[in-house]
Amino acid sequence: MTNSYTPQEMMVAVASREIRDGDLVFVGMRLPILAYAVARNAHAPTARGLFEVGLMRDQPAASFLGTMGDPPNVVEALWATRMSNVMALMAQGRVDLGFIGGAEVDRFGNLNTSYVGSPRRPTVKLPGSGGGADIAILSRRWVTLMSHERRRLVERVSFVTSPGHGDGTPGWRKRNGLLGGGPVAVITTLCVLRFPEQGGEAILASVHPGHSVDEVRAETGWDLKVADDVTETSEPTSSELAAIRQFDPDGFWTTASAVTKG
Amino acid sequence: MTNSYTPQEMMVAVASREIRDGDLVFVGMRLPILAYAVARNAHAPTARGLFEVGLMRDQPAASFLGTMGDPPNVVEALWATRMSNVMALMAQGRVDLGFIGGAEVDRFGNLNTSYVGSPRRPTVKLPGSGGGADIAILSRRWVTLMSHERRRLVERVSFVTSPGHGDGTPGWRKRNGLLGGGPVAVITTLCVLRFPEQGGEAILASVHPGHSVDEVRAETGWDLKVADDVTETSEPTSSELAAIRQFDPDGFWTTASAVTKG
Amino acid sequence: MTGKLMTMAEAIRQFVPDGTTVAIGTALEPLIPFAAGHEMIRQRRRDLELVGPISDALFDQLIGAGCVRCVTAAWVGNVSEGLGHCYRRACEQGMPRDIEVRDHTNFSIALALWAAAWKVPGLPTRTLLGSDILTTNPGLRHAGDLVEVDAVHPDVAIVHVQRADADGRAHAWGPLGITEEAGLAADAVIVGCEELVGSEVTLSDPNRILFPETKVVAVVHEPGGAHPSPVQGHFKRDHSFYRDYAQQSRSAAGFESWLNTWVLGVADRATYMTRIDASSLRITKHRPSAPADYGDE
Amino acid sequence: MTGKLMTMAEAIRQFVPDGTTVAIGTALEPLIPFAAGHEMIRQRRRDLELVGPISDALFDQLIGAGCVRCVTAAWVGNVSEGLGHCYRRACEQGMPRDIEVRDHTNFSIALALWAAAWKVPGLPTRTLLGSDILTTNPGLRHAGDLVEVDAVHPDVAIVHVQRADADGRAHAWGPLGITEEAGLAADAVIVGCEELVGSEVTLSDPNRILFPETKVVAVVHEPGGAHPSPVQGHFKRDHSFYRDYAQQSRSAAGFESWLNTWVLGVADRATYMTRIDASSLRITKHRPSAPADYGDE
Repeated sequence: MTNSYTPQEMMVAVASREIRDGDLVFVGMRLPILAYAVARNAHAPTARGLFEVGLMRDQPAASFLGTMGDPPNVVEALWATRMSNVMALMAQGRVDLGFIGGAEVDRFGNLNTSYVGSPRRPTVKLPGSGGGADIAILSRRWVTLMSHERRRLVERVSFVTSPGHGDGTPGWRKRNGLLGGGPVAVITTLCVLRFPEQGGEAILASVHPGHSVDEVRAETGWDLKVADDVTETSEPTSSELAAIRQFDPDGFWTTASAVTKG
Repeated sequence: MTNSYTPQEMMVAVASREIRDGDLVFVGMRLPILAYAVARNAHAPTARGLFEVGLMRDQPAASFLGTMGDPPNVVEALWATRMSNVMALMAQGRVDLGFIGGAEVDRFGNLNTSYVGSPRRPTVKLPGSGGGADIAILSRRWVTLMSHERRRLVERVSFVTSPGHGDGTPGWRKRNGLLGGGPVAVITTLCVLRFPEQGGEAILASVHPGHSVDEVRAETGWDLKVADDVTETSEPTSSELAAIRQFDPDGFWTTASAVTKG
Repeated sequence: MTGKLMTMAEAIRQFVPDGTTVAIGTALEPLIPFAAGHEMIRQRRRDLELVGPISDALFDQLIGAGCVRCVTAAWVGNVSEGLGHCYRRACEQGMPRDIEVRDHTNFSIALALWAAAWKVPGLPTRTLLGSDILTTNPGLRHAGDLVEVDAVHPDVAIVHVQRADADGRAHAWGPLGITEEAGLAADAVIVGCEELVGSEVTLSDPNRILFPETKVVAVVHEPGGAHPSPVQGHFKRDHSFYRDYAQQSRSAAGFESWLNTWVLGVADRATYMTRIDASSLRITKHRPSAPADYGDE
Repeated sequence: MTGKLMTMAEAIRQFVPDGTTVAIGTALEPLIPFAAGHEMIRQRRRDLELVGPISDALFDQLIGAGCVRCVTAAWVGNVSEGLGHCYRRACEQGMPRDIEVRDHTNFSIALALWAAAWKVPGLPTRTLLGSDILTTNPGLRHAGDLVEVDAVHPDVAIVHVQRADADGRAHAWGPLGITEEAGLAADAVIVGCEELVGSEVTLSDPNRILFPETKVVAVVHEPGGAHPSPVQGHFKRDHSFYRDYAQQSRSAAGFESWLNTWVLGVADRATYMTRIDASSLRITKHRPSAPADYGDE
């Protein structure tokens, strides 16, 4: 067991554990591509990956992917098709788990990837939804990954690109007609937050080794609830790390320099 | 010039003349397949055929077709696709001419291919619309072909499967939101009926050689208007007949026995 | 995933119980899964709802055999011969039973399946305006200047394709009609194939795979399973078989006789194939497509 | 039909005037028609409305060059690097000009194009419920329990494909995103291709033809026209080119410099290709698809 790993490797390892064997996983851009690869080659050998570009796979690509549309992701694909067909499967409730990257997340798991500040003249124009809102609304459950910074974990996002548990009242999603179950976890560079099954607010479930509950609370923009049974997040195992490094041999996604992307 | 031809050969020849060079033709089942072949190899060399099964062609199939989905119709096709894509082109107004077979037609060009008698307990259950109603509503102009019998050419059809000019009042189609222009001609075993450009009722435009205006009127279920300049339909030319016989070498569609089909 | 490979009898037994809504014959004239239909008849399936665009004789046979409660389709007959005589007897005389008919157009049945695939109650269209079909099918309604087409959601879609692997990755070519939308709309797909191939064939061309394999519940290696309909690269259409069916099915007694000869008195499709002149229908001149290069490095 | 074959400069001049609504980059990360985009920049096209799903750097470049009035898309940035810096400057500072943003999701932009393809005002969906995107794009509206997505109708769709013939029959493979619906929804299609082939290649596989040739107005033989995006069977993605673009475009001055080097100071794509290390990106290991047999007799 190695003790040396990057925060991104930690996030990928934790994300991979969210994938259950047999899941159909809607794999988003960047780190989730690695998380699918790690899970598929470990505890979830029959998990399939669905990519909005228009692909389904039952195994990771053989070489490094900069994007889900890179040529290695097409080789041995089970289906190369239109994006709307992939979305159809998700609308039908056939996607067990989705991943969404977020720029800002709030207490109730809502994501903002559109506008910081006013949409008419934003302070920061973020890239937008992509398939994020589709995943947030239609997948059975989803997870978001982000860098843990106080400016990113906010009380309420000013713009809801991808709805989580809305205003946090129980049953908000069902009342508003959202088909999927919503976010189950936020995986950050410091910790894992989880949501109650019926929705509501994020609760600190585990803190990554080397970090503390106090540090996490200080870096969180609301008064973060802490689970009674809060634990330390399990470190990436050596086999998890080996898999991550196999699929990201140059640390494109999982080294310190990756943090500066965006 | 040969003087010997069947009523079906006459209909095909007349139908082929409705195809203009450059037209995108929505080719229906049976005789229209021959009409497209004849026109394409004569006066309409750049006419394209669109087939609801999901094909586009710029030349007739090299061998006999029992249906538009027969293998020879796929060889050298310009596009093999879904039916809904073919329908999309028609909805966009890109189909210049459609052909529809009819069991019953009325004074205003409405077709019934669904029910003779009550839909709940019909005297005759006909096969239904197929793509007929789609063509009738969405193609820019269309033509129907049928055997001229008093029971088939009726004052008003009891069931409008494929709308023509509706109740015959000017602008009926536009008022009811129908995108295409409607029927321009009914080609029968005895004659050609045409419709005024703005809709309305069928007018006898030409009578096939060997038949008379009186005979046509007697075989028509309403008081048929006759054009001032009613003429004799031009006989199939020898090259038209040669083309018909090339594509229907055994007279599957164009001999007397074909009349009994159905 | 394993265990999808089975006989047609097993597939129909497992996945097409009485009362199932079945999309079949979705490529219009080609690739009609007659072998699957005949197996439903042999297993005396009842109260099926059939979904399709035009049906070239297969729906007529299932109706005549008493398997059908409801038909949701644009056209039911015999494309090269005309009317469907069993369909007529059922609608006109309730023989062998009354059936419900939900008329569509070709376009509207495609949209009804896309609605189900995208999980919405219905889709709007500009076809059907001015047609009396709106008066007989409650699933089609005027809505302002448009028509609303209600979703049609098959329990199972049954397709016949040129080749598939044991995991259900199916390759079909030629015109596809409403095959793709039927597979996406259905809860489950049964694939019959001319050739059972290894995944090195199917995965060599993922763009030609019709459906996500996760929808496919059964793969049946059933050569000739579409006869008398054509299969590009394999079989020409057997026009005279359609003509003979049309002639014999004009009377109920004639249909019963036809059914005994070609369905009830036949154990399975392999036996059936020994009774037709397959060699005269078989396509022997090959026209291979130019390969697409899926190279990645 | 003849006369479709032309240079990219001619195609853009003829079919992409100022103010055109252009669907481009429809396959998401692969097959992005950068060569076409760069030609629009060289021709100083103005007031374009860009339509796409996610745009990997190309929209950012067109926006930075001042060609764009409106963006109708789900995501605009740099997939492997993050934010689009020109997009940010335009939205945050109106630099070089203000642009209108019509936010979509990937699913909703696909539906908006299907609506246009099927000539209906819009299509319903269950996505977008609960998203504030509904508050900023007037073309997306709550309608009961659903969201109504208004049709988006491009004047022209520009695609890059692996091969096409001179009449515009285009073969593409790999994931296709919203390419098919964009071509059907657009009034006209411009096809750039890696290989210009004879019709014996394209017509050998009509199922792989993307669009009806009647939509295609221009065919441009433009090898490498998608660089730095990947082209299955031809080119790997040039990740470092995207990284360099992200770094240089962080400042307006850096972007101007990048633009001069890679667009304005380059005559055409053939010249551009001499300035990149194409050989390190070229895919050399072939993976041909298994042929489909289109035999008919």
